[in-house]
Amino acid sequence: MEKATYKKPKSLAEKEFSYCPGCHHGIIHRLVAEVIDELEIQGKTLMVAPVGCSVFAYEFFDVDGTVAPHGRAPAVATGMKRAMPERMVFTYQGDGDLAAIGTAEIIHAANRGEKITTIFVNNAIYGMTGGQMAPTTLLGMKTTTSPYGRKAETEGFPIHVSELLKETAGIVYLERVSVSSPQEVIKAKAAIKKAFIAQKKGLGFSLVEVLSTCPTNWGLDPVESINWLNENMKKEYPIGVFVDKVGDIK
Amino acid sequence: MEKATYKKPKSLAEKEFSYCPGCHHGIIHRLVAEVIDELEIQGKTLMVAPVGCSVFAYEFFDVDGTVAPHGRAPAVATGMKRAMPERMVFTYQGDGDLAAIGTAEIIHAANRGEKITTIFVNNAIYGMTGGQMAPTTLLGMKTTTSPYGRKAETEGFPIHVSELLKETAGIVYLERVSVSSPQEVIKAKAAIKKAFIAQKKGLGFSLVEVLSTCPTNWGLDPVESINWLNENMKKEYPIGVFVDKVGDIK
Amino acid sequence: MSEHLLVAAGFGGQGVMLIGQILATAGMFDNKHTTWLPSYGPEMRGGTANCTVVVSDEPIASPITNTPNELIIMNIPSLIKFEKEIQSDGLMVINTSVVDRDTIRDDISIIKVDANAIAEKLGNLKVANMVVLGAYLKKTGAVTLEGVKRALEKKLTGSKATLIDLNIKAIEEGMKSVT
Amino acid sequence: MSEHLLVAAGFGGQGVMLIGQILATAGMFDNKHTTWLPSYGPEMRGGTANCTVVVSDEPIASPITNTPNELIIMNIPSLIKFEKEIQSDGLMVINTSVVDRDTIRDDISIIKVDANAIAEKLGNLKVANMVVLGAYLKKTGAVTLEGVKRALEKKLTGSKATLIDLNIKAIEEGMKSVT
Amino acid sequence: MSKNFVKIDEERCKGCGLCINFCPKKVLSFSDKFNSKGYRPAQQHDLENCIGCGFCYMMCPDAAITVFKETAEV
Amino acid sequence: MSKNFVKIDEERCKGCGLCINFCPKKVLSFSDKFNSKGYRPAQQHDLENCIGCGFCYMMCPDAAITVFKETAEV
Amino acid sequence: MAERIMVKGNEAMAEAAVRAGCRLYFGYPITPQSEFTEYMARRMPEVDGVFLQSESEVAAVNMVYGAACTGHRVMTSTSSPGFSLMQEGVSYIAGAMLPAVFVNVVRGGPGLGDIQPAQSDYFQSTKGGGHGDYHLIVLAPGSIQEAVDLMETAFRLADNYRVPVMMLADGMLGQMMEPVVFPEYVKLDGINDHSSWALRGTDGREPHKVTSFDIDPVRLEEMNTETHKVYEEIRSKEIRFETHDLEDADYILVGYGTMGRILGSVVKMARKQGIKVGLFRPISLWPFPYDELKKAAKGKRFCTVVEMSTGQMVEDVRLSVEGALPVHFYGRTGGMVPTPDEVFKELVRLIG
Amino acid sequence: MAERIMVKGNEAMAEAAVRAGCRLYFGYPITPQSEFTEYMARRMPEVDGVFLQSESEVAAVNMVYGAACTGHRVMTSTSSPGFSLMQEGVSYIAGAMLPAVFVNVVRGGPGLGDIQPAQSDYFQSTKGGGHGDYHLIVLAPGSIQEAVDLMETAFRLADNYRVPVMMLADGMLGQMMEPVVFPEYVKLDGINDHSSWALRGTDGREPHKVTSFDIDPVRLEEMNTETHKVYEEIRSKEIRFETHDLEDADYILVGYGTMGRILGSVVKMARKQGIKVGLFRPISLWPFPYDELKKAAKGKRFCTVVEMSTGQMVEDVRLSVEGALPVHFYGRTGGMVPTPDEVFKELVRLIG
Ligand SMILES: Cc1ncc(C[n+]2csc(CCOP(=O)(O)OP(=O)(O)O)c2C)c(N)n1
Ligand SMILES: Cc1ncc(C[n+]2csc(CCOP(=O)(O)OP(=O)(O)O)c2C)c(N)n1
Ligand code: SF4
Ligand code: SF4
Ligand code: SF4
Ligand code: SF4
Ligand code: SF4
Ligand code: SF4
Ligand SMILES: [Mg+2]
Ligand SMILES: [Mg+2]
Repeated sequence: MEKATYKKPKSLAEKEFSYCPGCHHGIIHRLVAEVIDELEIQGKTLMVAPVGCSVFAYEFFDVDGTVAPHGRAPAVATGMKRAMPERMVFTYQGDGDLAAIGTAEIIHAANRGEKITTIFVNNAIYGMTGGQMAPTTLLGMKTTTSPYGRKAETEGFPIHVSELLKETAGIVYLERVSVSSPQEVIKAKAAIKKAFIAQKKGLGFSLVEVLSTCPTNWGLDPVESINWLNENMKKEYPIGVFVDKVGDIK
Repeated sequence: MEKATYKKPKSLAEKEFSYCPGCHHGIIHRLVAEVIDELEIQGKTLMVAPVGCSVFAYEFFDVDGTVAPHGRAPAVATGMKRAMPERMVFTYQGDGDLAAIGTAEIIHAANRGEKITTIFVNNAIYGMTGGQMAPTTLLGMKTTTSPYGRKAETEGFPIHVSELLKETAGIVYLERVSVSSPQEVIKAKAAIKKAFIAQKKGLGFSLVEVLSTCPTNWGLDPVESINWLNENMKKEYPIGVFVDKVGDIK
Repeated sequence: MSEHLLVAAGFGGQGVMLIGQILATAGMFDNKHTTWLPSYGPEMRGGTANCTVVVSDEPIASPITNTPNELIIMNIPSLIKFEKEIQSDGLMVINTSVVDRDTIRDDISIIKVDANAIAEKLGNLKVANMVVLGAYLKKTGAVTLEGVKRALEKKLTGSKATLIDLNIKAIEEGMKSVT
Repeated sequence: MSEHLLVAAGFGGQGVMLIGQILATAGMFDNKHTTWLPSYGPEMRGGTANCTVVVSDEPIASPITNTPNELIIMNIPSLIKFEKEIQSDGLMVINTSVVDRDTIRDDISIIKVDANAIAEKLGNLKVANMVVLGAYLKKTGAVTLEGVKRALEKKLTGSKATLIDLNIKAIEEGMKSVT
Repeated sequence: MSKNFVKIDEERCKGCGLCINFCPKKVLSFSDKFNSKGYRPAQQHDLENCIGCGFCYMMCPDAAITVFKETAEV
Repeated sequence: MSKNFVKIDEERCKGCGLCINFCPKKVLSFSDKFNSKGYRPAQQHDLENCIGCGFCYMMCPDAAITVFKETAEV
Repeated sequence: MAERIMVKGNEAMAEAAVRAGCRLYFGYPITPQSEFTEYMARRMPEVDGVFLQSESEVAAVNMVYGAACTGHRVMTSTSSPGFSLMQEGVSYIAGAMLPAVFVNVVRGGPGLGDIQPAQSDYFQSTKGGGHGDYHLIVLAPGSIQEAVDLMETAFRLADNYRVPVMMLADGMLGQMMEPVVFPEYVKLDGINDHSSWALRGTDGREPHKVTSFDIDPVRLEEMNTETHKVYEEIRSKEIRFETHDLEDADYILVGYGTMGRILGSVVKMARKQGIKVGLFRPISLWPFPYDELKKAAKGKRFCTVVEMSTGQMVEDVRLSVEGALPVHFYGRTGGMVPTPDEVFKELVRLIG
Repeated sequence: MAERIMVKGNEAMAEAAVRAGCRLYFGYPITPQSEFTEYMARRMPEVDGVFLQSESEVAAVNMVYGAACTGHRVMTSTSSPGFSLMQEGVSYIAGAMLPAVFVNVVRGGPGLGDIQPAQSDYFQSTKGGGHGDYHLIVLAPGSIQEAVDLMETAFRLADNYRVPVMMLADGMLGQMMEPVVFPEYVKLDGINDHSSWALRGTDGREPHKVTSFDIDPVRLEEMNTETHKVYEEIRSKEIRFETHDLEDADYILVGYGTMGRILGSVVKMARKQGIKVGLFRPISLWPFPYDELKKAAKGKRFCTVVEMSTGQMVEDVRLSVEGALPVHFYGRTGGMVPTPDEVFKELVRLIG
């Protein structure tokens, strides 16, 4: 007998995503929702959406949620978690949000070992506002605010969030993943799950960086975008586990 | 014939320091002034003082200077340097200023490889405001806002600025020093000199972290403070060169 | 009509913004008063998008309107959203290649263009927007073809200049399609 | 005087703030109206510091004054700063152990206490401030000694409670020093 | 129809083509029609060869796909 | 007085004692008097044994010390 | 119980907040309010509350936002530059209609200014230092005792209306000590039942969403309109002020906060000399007692507003009296506090 | 030269700034002003200027502070939430008396709000969103052409008075395109000679110090007083406004920015129907044309203020007319723009 083996997870709301065709935000949302379902924490979870394309994320998950001011999701989540220590709290943030304006908040949440989880979506660009340079934008990459290609001399270097965060003592799980193929999707989900488990165990701060596409602002179609990510982003931002103080699960 | 072999450097203003007796801020000021004298850049240098005990630093150096909002000296210095690229620009910042509220600004200035120099005075406490916990405060240390001793569980861990900054691609000179003995003072001066030379050569961002005392808020006399620094701070914050892209000088 | 209050609406990538800009710029060359104002939907770039163009003989008070008298409709959500707002006796130009349903309004003029098909015949699906613009111009005469040509020259510069002819061709085909 | 507008000034570590707090708290126990207001100099903690204490039979409008009628002076910069401000006929209490110069004012009463010497005799230099307070109280009777004792009990608690007696002794010695 | 097949929610689908690209059996393709947003949704044109691997589901950014797979009752 | 000696600016000095502590020759000590801020400044009590090493200068947080050292004219 | 305790304003306000049921404090040190933060650091662990020193005021206000989302009593305190940094967050909190309490212990400005008392943040507090149409309820205590008493009011108003409340103090109130009687501990049961909207985990119910955001202007306007209905209700119900010697007065002095207290002395001095002066002291600065002041001013010769600023509240006074009598202004800035004497002299000068 | 070009408001303002001699731009993207930042990214390298995208608006305003310390023409642009984040920096810039230009392309608020046009940052801009007594000169253009023309004025005022200047635009002005004629490039020689105070390296002269700080309240008050003398001078010299059809009018419409332009249409509609309405459009919002509006309002039946807010400038209008005639208010919020029709209807309703 056939059964729906793969289907939209429960924790995902009915509302259709507002993302552009082929944008990885949707894949990542689904993975988070699957993890919430599997850990059976839907009723206990609070989420903090950022400003960015995923500003509507608080409507896409069937959990209590809010939108933080740009970059401040880790502080908002800290306030929530301290008020409700027995709840699961996660933030979902883009690279402009987390690695530019929100630098101080993410570093200090990590350093405090705040018992929250952050899903960090790195697409090397400001998606929502129309394709401006992010701190993560690759050298040479043209964006609307680096129209001649990013130059280290004037615009600085791509910032490596996971490499920075691994230096904070409060982080207990930190991995960089991608969702560029079904195999990677499976790994990404495992990483997200481990990050949530770290929080559930009260170990400290956990973060999963997901390399992601922005077909619209990269000016590529969804499939080309994945190729570009594989060829360029993975070189600058190598996939891997940076911190794992969780150990084996199950 | 005897000659004044060691005397107050020219770039130091006549104005008496406002620091407490035995506070290392004064030693560090003098070293910076000596370096400015030796590099003959007094007339070409702009300085940015922070908010903190060294808020008056802009009056203590005989160079053009201003006070930045708390934590924002690297941004202010960036604005100055971009406007006057041929000038030397340095910031002088405490650990509350740089490692708490100013986290984003210092990381991004470093990552951009902004051609400025930062003197970072780490005394593990908020001096000016009366001894509150800084991000750099050691575990177990009692301050007015960690009255029961800093606990990692609630207040997080001491933050390691140099270890974080070494992960940014734009930094060309980064060293942690102390001024707890004449020998260390000599080393500290060499580090500061190299940091300024890095800027002079237009290589990128340079920073010297100086472990420093706060006798007043540590509740110790100046000599005890030095002992405490040697025994405790150096364990948490090991002295050393983190980044050196300047190479041999002279 | 002495004042054209046009909303051109579709989804991102269909070129509705360009329709508006060409029209407004042409208006300028025709020495009319003219404004263009974009509006993006919640779907950021991939979702719905529309712009309002005013072309008028008098100075324009507001570049925004809740009650356009002209519509260019490039997809179904736009149809649903804007058919409620158009003034009676207004004009609606529909790209039927994408919009395969009818409007509920019976008090307006309607022009249907199978713009994608026409554009495909021209060898470039991207100029479907110009086909629709052509149809609109034929019906309204809001601006002169001369103005439109100058606008295209302003807009398509550098390597894109080679596309000017194709765009004009598309506009002409659009005009022809209105009978 | 029915209203005491006192400024106690010195450098950090001399305990001028404590003088003020003990006085104000004693005033409270005496059922007077009373306020204490600190002020720190630019030298943060190590530099000058002073506080203003008002003890009054009436509700206090302002805890701040530019023209105190009483001064406790614990170092030279404070002398220079505040001697200009005191009302004529006011009272100045000077710790001569540190302040080895005279005031320019000749229209006020002056009490000199060699407080450090007296305190050292008591075996603890730190209570020089209480010696000065004693001298002040002897002259002004601003608050009762009973009130001061209760204030010390409030302030010195826990391990510091053992110091209460020493402080009272210092106050008494200070009182004696005024002839 | 094989015992394995997918259902694609045409209205959720944005026609990104990722499912089509990653389907190992190439049983998916774009529809000829537009959905109400104007996208050409994906469809399963080959009803025989789906293996129920779920790759399409995993890559779908719009949670538009449900995969039905023959399952041994356990 | 030896050819090496130090001058201490009494008004700048805050009596922190670091120079005294780090002087290898122990030629420095606190004065009996207070300066106008109320600090006891450091002084050179031993006028013979200063070696002009500059340690006191290096450790002085208030730039209060000038060190004079016999120098061979070159 | 009703014991009088000699206590610093900052610490008194903090203790009052604890007694008002606040168990969540997020803040960042800044003179002249640091004792507030420090007190909370000592006190919160004693009552199983949360104290967290944030990395900045920007983080602090956002932690407050997060905690307020859960509907628990939460607060922060700061001083002028710190409050400026909070403006984006304050606007979000107001926009999302979250209850929270802010304390601003105002110091001399602008910029770094100094650490002495000032009243130059009146506009920022009452008109909205952040972007968008919103209001804080602003309460200005005139003494430490009043600050203590108003603290529970502040939390209650925040809870009742889901509007952030600001206690506008100044460096004098924060730094001075005077005898104070503390109220009893408040029992919170039910007082702040925010279960209908707060984020606490769905546990089966429909998800709650807290936001100041709606991409659709039609719906955003509806949200704004809802909020403004609440503001109207507050305007009609929550006016607070105090008057002295007004009935037979020829002249009115108007001042808020500690200045109101100093003006009290001026009134006494003047009355002793036979000058008929009265005092009008607004306690709620938003909503401002426009009508009440207008009524009070009827038939008076003039009114003089005294502020530790170059003149901010004076605009609201002018809006109240609408030209019905002359409105004079006397101000000191930079941390200078007008003395009763100098204000009295100014009054005499104005009477001419 | 006098060619008319079809251009987006954001880009037109940016180009005007370049022509006004601005060669330093620091900013952070935010809708609906991002095209401003993007334009500068393309344009500054062409004129050997500096474009730098900062890590945040907090950093941007401080980069502006730093560059302004050197006395060169410098600017930033943002939209509402971004400007809230700049408040501390703005207060420092004002306190240190530095010349700089800000552009706020206002959107719906409070909080995240939306990205549609609004006017709800009036208070923040004109009364001081940051702490302390300070002012920005605030200019509100009604059309893209006016924005272009005012841009050089903005830089000139900033230079002349050493006061930061704000161009208060809105999402409509930023996003729309209309034909514009650009002015010539300004030659800066001497116009902004700030060598007497700017930080450029001593090169032998006495060091210059730029600060908003003085620990001594006496000196800080002196600084404040100096600044306020400058503000008085600006108040007396830099009032800007426009009127239409006022002489014989029975009623006055008051609105600023793009709303002023919409009211222009309402006046026409009304006049056609024989209703005598005139328009008063303040262009400088600070200094506000109090006296001029008071004079203009003399003898009129009423005045109606229209804003895309719940009513902010209306307070300044009330302060102008001081009860001499009724002041009505009509507002839309959340990004809704009142149409000429609806305002006209409201006018008719009020006439009764
Ligand atoms: C204070 C503030 N500044 C700027 C913005 C505008 N803004 C919204 S989202 C965004 C960047 C989004 O980029 P990212 O975080 O990378 O998310 P993405 O859209 O790429 O997923 C910016 C700058 C804002 N809303 N608030
Ligand atoms: C926005 C803002 N927040 C807080 C303060 C108060 N403040 C002044 S200095 C300081 C901390 C100083 O500590 P640190 O940087 O370590 O310097 P130190 O005094 O120890 O040398 C703080 C919190 C301020 N001036 N501005
Ligand atoms: S703009 Fe980019 S990141 Fe945003 S939804 Fe579209 S593709 Fe995704
Ligand atoms: S408080 Fe500490 S850091 Fe500040 S001057 Fe005194 S000793 Fe130095
Ligand atoms: S389940 Fe596998 S085989 Fe079947 S359609 Fe999806 S990707 Fe293709
Ligand atoms: S992956 Fe999903 S959205 Fe994309 S084409 Fe396939 S079904 Fe449609
Ligand atoms: S120079 Fe050397 S020996 Fe002489 S006083 Fe100084 S530390 Fe002592
Ligand atoms: S080190 Fe300097 S300040 Fe300290 S005691 Fe010696 S001379 Fe005085
Ligand atoms: Mg991004
Ligand atoms: Mg410090």
